Amino acid sequence: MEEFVLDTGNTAWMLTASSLVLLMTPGLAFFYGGMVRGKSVLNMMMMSFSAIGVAGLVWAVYGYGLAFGTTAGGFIGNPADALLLSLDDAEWWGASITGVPALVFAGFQATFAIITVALISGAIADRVKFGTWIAFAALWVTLVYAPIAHWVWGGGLLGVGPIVDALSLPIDFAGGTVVHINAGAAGLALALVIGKRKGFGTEPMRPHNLPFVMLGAGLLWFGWFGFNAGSELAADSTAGRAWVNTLIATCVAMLAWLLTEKFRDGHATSLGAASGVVAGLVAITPAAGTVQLVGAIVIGLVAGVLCALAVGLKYKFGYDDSLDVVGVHLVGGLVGTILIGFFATNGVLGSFYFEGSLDGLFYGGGATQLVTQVVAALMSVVYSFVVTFLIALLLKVIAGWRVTEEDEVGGIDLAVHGESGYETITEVR
Amino acid sequence: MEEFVLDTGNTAWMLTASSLVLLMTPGLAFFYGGMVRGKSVLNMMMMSFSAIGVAGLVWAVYGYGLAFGTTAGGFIGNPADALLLSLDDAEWWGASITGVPALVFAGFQATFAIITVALISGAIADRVKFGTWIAFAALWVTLVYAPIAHWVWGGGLLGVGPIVDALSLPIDFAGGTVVHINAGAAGLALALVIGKRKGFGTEPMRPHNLPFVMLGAGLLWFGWFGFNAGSELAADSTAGRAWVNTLIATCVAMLAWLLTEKFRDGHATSLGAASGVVAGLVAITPAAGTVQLVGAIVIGLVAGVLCALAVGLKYKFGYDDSLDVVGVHLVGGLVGTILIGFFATNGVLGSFYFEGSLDGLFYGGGATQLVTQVVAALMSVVYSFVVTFLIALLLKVIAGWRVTEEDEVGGIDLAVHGESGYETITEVR
Amino acid sequence: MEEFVLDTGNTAWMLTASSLVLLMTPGLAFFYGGMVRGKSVLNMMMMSFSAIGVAGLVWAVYGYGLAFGTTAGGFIGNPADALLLSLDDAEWWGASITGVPALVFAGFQATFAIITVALISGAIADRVKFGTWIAFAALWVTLVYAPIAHWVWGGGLLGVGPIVDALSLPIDFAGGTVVHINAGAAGLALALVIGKRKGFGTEPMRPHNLPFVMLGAGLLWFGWFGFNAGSELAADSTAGRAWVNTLIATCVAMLAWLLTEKFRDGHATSLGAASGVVAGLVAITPAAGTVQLVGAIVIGLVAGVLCALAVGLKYKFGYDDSLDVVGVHLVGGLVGTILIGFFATNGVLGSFYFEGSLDGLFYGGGATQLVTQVVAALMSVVYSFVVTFLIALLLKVIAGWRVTEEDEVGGIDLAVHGESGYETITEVR
Amino acid sequence: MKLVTGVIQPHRLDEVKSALEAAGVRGMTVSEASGYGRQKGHTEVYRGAEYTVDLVPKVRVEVLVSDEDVTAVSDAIIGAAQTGKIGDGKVWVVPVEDVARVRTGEHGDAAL
Amino acid sequence: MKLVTGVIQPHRLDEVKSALEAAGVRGMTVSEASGYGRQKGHTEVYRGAEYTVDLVPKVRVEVLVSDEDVTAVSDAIIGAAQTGKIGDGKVWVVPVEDVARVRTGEHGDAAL
Amino acid sequence: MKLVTGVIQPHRLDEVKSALEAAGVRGMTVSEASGYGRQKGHTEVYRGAEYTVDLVPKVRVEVLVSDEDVTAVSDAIIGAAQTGKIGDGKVWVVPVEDVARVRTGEHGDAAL
Ligand SMILES: Nc1ncnc2c1ncn2[C@@H]1O[C@H](COP(=O)(O)OP(=O)(O)O)[C@@H](O)[C@H]1O
Ligand SMILES: Nc1ncnc2c1ncn2[C@@H]1O[C@H](COP(=O)(O)OP(=O)(O)O)[C@@H](O)[C@H]1O
Ligand SMILES: Nc1ncnc2c1ncn2[C@@H]1O[C@H](COP(=O)(O)OP(=O)(O)O)[C@@H](O)[C@H]1O
Repeated sequence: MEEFVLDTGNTAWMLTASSLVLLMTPGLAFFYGGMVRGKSVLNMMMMSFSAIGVAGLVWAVYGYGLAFGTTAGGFIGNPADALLLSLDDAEWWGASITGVPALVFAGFQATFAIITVALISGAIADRVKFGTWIAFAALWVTLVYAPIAHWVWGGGLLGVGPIVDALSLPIDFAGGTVVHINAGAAGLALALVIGKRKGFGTEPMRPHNLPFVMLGAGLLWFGWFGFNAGSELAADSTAGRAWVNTLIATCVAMLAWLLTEKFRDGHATSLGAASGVVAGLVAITPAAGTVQLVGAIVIGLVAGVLCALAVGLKYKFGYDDSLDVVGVHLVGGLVGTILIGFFATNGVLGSFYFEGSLDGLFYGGGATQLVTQVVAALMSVVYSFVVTFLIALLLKVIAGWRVTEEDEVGGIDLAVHGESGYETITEVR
Repeated sequence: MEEFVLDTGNTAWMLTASSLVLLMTPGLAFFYGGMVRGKSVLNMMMMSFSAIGVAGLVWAVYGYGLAFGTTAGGFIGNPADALLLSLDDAEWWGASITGVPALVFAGFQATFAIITVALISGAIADRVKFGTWIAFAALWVTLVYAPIAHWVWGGGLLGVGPIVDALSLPIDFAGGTVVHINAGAAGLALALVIGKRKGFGTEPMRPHNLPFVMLGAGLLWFGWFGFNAGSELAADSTAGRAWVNTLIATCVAMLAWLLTEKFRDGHATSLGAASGVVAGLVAITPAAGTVQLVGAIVIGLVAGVLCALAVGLKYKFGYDDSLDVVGVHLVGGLVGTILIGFFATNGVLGSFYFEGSLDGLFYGGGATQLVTQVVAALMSVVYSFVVTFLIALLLKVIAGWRVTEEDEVGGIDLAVHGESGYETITEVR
Repeated sequence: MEEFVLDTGNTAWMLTASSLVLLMTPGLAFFYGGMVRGKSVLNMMMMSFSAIGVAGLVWAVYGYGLAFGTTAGGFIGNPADALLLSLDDAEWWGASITGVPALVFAGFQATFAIITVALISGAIADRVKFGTWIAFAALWVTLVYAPIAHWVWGGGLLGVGPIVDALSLPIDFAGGTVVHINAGAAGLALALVIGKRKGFGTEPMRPHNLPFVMLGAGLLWFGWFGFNAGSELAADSTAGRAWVNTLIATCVAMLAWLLTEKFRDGHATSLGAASGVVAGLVAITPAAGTVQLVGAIVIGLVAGVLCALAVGLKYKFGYDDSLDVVGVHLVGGLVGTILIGFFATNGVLGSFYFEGSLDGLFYGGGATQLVTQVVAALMSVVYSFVVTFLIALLLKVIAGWRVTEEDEVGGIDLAVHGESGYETITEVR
Repeated sequence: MKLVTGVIQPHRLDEVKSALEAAGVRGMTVSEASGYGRQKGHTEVYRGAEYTVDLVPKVRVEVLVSDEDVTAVSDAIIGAAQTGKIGDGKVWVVPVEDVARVRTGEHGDAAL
Repeated sequence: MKLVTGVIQPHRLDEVKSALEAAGVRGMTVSEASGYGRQKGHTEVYRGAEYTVDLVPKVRVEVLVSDEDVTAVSDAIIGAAQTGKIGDGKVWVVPVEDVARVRTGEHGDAAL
Repeated sequence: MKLVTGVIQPHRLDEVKSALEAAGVRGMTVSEASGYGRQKGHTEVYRGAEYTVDLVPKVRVEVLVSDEDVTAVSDAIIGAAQTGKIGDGKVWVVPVEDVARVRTGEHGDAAL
């Protein structure tokens, strides 16, 4: 263990980045909240806000240890070992490299756990009991998020050991496998267990407030600079690369989604622009610091088109992933994670992050990194889907997931929260 | 006076933190604006925006000097001495410690004066003349905010001298006494002088736009990281501690408010979540850099429960503190300020801030710090309440506070600002 | 070329500042979107969001080179020379001075190109084909923005060469000529070519959602700290000065606009406050790091009053600059750019920026800097107006600008985007 | 049967509801409206441009009553809605040929 | 001619529209309303203060019909809107002396 | 007395108001409505899913008139609202048995 030497610049950036990522969850509350019907806007937002409360508390008490504590066979960290309550700057691995205090790193990571939980809520809009959601959030951070974060970022089995030795070090710069593929697979599992909204596929369920969706997209984009460029844990050239890639891939994905819509439906919509933004952000996340600009452009393009097409799948297959967590986060996360196998240029770029990973297929590194990426993605998909499915079943039996059909039709805001989002005639006197 | 050596990292963080705190006031405009009826949303927002204009200008011209200039007997600073217009980096006390330019510190402090004024407006929603409010804002920053800021942070009587010698150095890391207790006591005084809204207690006055309240809460939380972690004036471990405490105490307070509501009213509401967020942020403010995580959790818990109960007091006692400045800021500020007496752990933490203050009761420091905290809190309550009351009476005589009852019922937006917040049928053609 | 030595503090600030400036464009979407009628809110927002997409992509592929590449006779940079795709930290001029990686600078500059395009859209609200707008955005960044940015900031003819030798170095700290005068002149040209909205001057066209306008103003102000204080490219005293000036000039401009309104119309409006904020921000932009606080106060005062008066001109002259791009950005930009000639105090302040420029008339520098400022402003006005006019005419011939009158009356959101902003009775069942 | 319709000031709705309850009315239908009449609207100013809004907010109350209750019900509305200021509104009565309760399909006075 | 007005539960609107189409109705006018009656409203709680909202959302459907279609049309509305729960609403019929189609100026049954 | 109701295109409201003023009408009540008829609605697309909105926005104008003014008033509305395009709306007349001015309690034609 080396002595801790503070780098105020890196610390300034990480304090900022952490704040930016925390803002993403209220941003998501608007992105999601604007997309549902007016009678359930509050419930949608409450799922995000409560995710902050629950995941934040879990993280503080034992979640950080599970993810970043001493590993138990590569699978999970020791919840007591690295208890957030007694973090010592000199004790965590990144301190000597980045000069950032341990608590700042722990806080930054907390915001990731928070938003990942909140992302899932889009799959089950308008219909679930608030108490069950709270319980789910606590269980899911513990049993799904923390392990996968440990595997990938916490010195677990996707960071060192046989898989890495046999293949290569999987690259997940800012959370393609840990956050987006994970949330997408979990969303699918939940949507399957919980079932469709009454009227899904037959009644119109259009966004009640598209400006809110745009607001959410804007805040998400803003916060995502902290998410991606912050994941370098330093204010350096790689952070700059991640920043620029986060801008440009997202520009391209937005335009790509709009073009796809224009061809298919005849209109380039604002919901499409907002969705394209998020799709691009999702896809560039794992790759942000590891690809050159051309890679970012291709990733944005592929994500914009594929996600725009993927959001229709739920009607085909008949699952009600209400706000397209699968179509955007699972698909976008896969796009980014896998395209890294083609576009990674770590050799050139150089960052302590990439020691052990290889260049991509298009940069002379052969197919090994591509295979590694696919393996990491699959592990995340399978683990997340299976464990989430089991948690969801358990909660279904114990507590039940659905509000009554009457409450769903009358509006979950009134039924569950005893409130309605907006003043109406009945209040205006 | 030592030579000024710039620390770009600390300066980067303080530029960011200042921007974050400035954003809090527009955030507050939404937190408050969403809570009033639709016919007065603009007036509510204008009270916040005009607070930026007035308090900012006052601060620039002489307010900074009053608070941070050479002290006159510990009570007030010299307005001319440290005039913002001629600030020299080497001249302010913090420069040699933090390497942050004087102007950056002055700007950071300006944002504190601004939001404190804006906070008060919640107590007097929907009913006051705009011109009187503007005059009040200027007088109040001068006569109430600047002195208390001087006492606590500007080298005044709560920073050095007999009180500190007899007891200990009061701890107010980011503004429990200066900002929240102060604003809460002032809000109470104003509400008493100005009187109730027509229909208070008999007519429903429900929030017209709860998503706006959530937006406000989200922006406030985001900005509050600058408020609390910025108050360290450096990007270091203590800032990191303040950041994490600001996250976790707030998570806990949100959950605590929701639980309190659920037990009492049967519903966990979104207004409750947003209010719990603010209560937690208020309470952790004075303690952010001075308590360990367990202290933050307890502070959040106590603040969440007590504030949720305290917001009902106004109906009991019959004063119309319309948006609960007392229930949230006075009560929350007291919770944080007093619990420091139990949970302060300065000995361990170490920051130039805490030289002269003691550990709390639970950390072996005895009761002295607790007594000191109570004394500081009381001084803030009494001074703020009394002087605000006098200013309010003066303005009542000179200018009058209330718009006509007809304008209040018809909507203050139309009457005072000649506008209405939203397009309605009469405009849609 | 010197070796690149990273300054993490400056880099942290520039990463933050870039994120802040990017947020301004979604902020603008709300500032503008709230001001139009409810039936065209989405189109208004889409003009801003698409500007991010198009200008961002153009910037990445060749725009940065046009603006900052090796100069061709002072007029334009080499698009291939400094291709963003292969930026080398040691290669750009600022690296050795600031220690900020080249990509971070390139990203920061991208956000300026983006918002400048978006600003223009306010002049042509509610009536233009989306495809034509997209084409315009791409052409305009290439043919108007990039050249002017090159002249002023990219080593072009307003940075070195005969004009500078004959007069002095024009001062444009953060974009008075490059961004605001430029956007204002372009907006005027577009409004003239495209013509008025049906009903302009006869039918009421009031803002459909003033809280959104306030939200936009708040986000713009917040982001503008990155815009202005970030333009120092470092976290130092000059950045601090720019930050404080950005706060105080804006406070004064807001109050000045409100007073002007109160005298003229009898009401101080929230739209006036929001507009005053933007007018102040615009005017202080070129001067932020180069004037003392008293200069900032005067600039804010003049901008607040003049812009409040200027927004009425369109009714006099009969052009439909729908959201007052001319009245706010052209007029405000001119105010700031020209008042620098009186208030510049570079001698005292010292920043690598100002080598070659003189103090203003009031600070003993004579009239030379004033003349220089006027010349730079005029060059920007004339070039921008003429070239934009030609681009607009070209697009009129090739693609057409206007949607059908029926679509305009029925609402451009439905016609062009196939969406409506808010849930209405027809959807609530 | 008759339909009594009142167009009233929005802030009198609570009083009207109470008065109708007191008069034995067990149901009514309420909706938003805007009125145009002697009561002046107002002027709004946006960036110096004036907009005259000559429609003022009103609330419409509709009550189906049996023939014998018409006077009592209209008087209840008039009494409760009256402030004596211009803009208090109108009450009018229209003949109704049939009323049915959707839930049961009952017709006539039984459906009220 | 008659005007058939139905005040119904909002979520039955689609069914009512279909039933009216099936009954040969080619036009109708729909608007928002709030009902007060046997159906209870609800209570909202904001920071511990309770607000009783006793008006419940309804939709008003108005159909102009020729005299011979009155029963068919009211029955169609009643049939489609009926859920059997309290609050299903009312349907009533008012005599109409004249109807005109604005577009053509036609009067009477031809204007329907 | 009669109640003349017009359901018209929203963008014709100003013209209708002027025409009614010209016809000597001193008061009216306006409200929002949605129409269903020959005029087609529109289709919206959200993430590829199509929503058909078959209700189109309308404005309802109601004018209480004395018996002798009925034709003048309906003609004024029809004339001012007419654009000749499908969807221009309807105007109908219903008999009114009594009108009262709330402010004064006056009844009959004096209340108009
Ligand atoms: N002829 C009319 N037809 C329908 N509604 C009317 C008529 N005259 C007035 N009203 C309604 O009554 C309201 C009050 O009328 P107004 O002339 O302002 O005051 P008052 O009835 O007290 O003289 C108007 O806002 C309008 O809604
Ligand atoms: N006397 C009435 N006049 C006008 N509308 C009525 C009347 N009674 C009921 N309504 C309308 O019918 C709706 C349903 O009435 P309610 O008494 O709740 O149930 P139900 O008709 O099933 O017994 C009410 O919400 C209201 O809109
Ligand atoms: N039978 C009807 N009863 C009530 N309102 C009707 C009826 N038919 C049409 N309307 C109203 O008139 C409007 C215009 O009717 P529509 O059939 O679209 O065009 P037009 O009257 O020009 O032929 C409709 O939107 C609806 O509001």
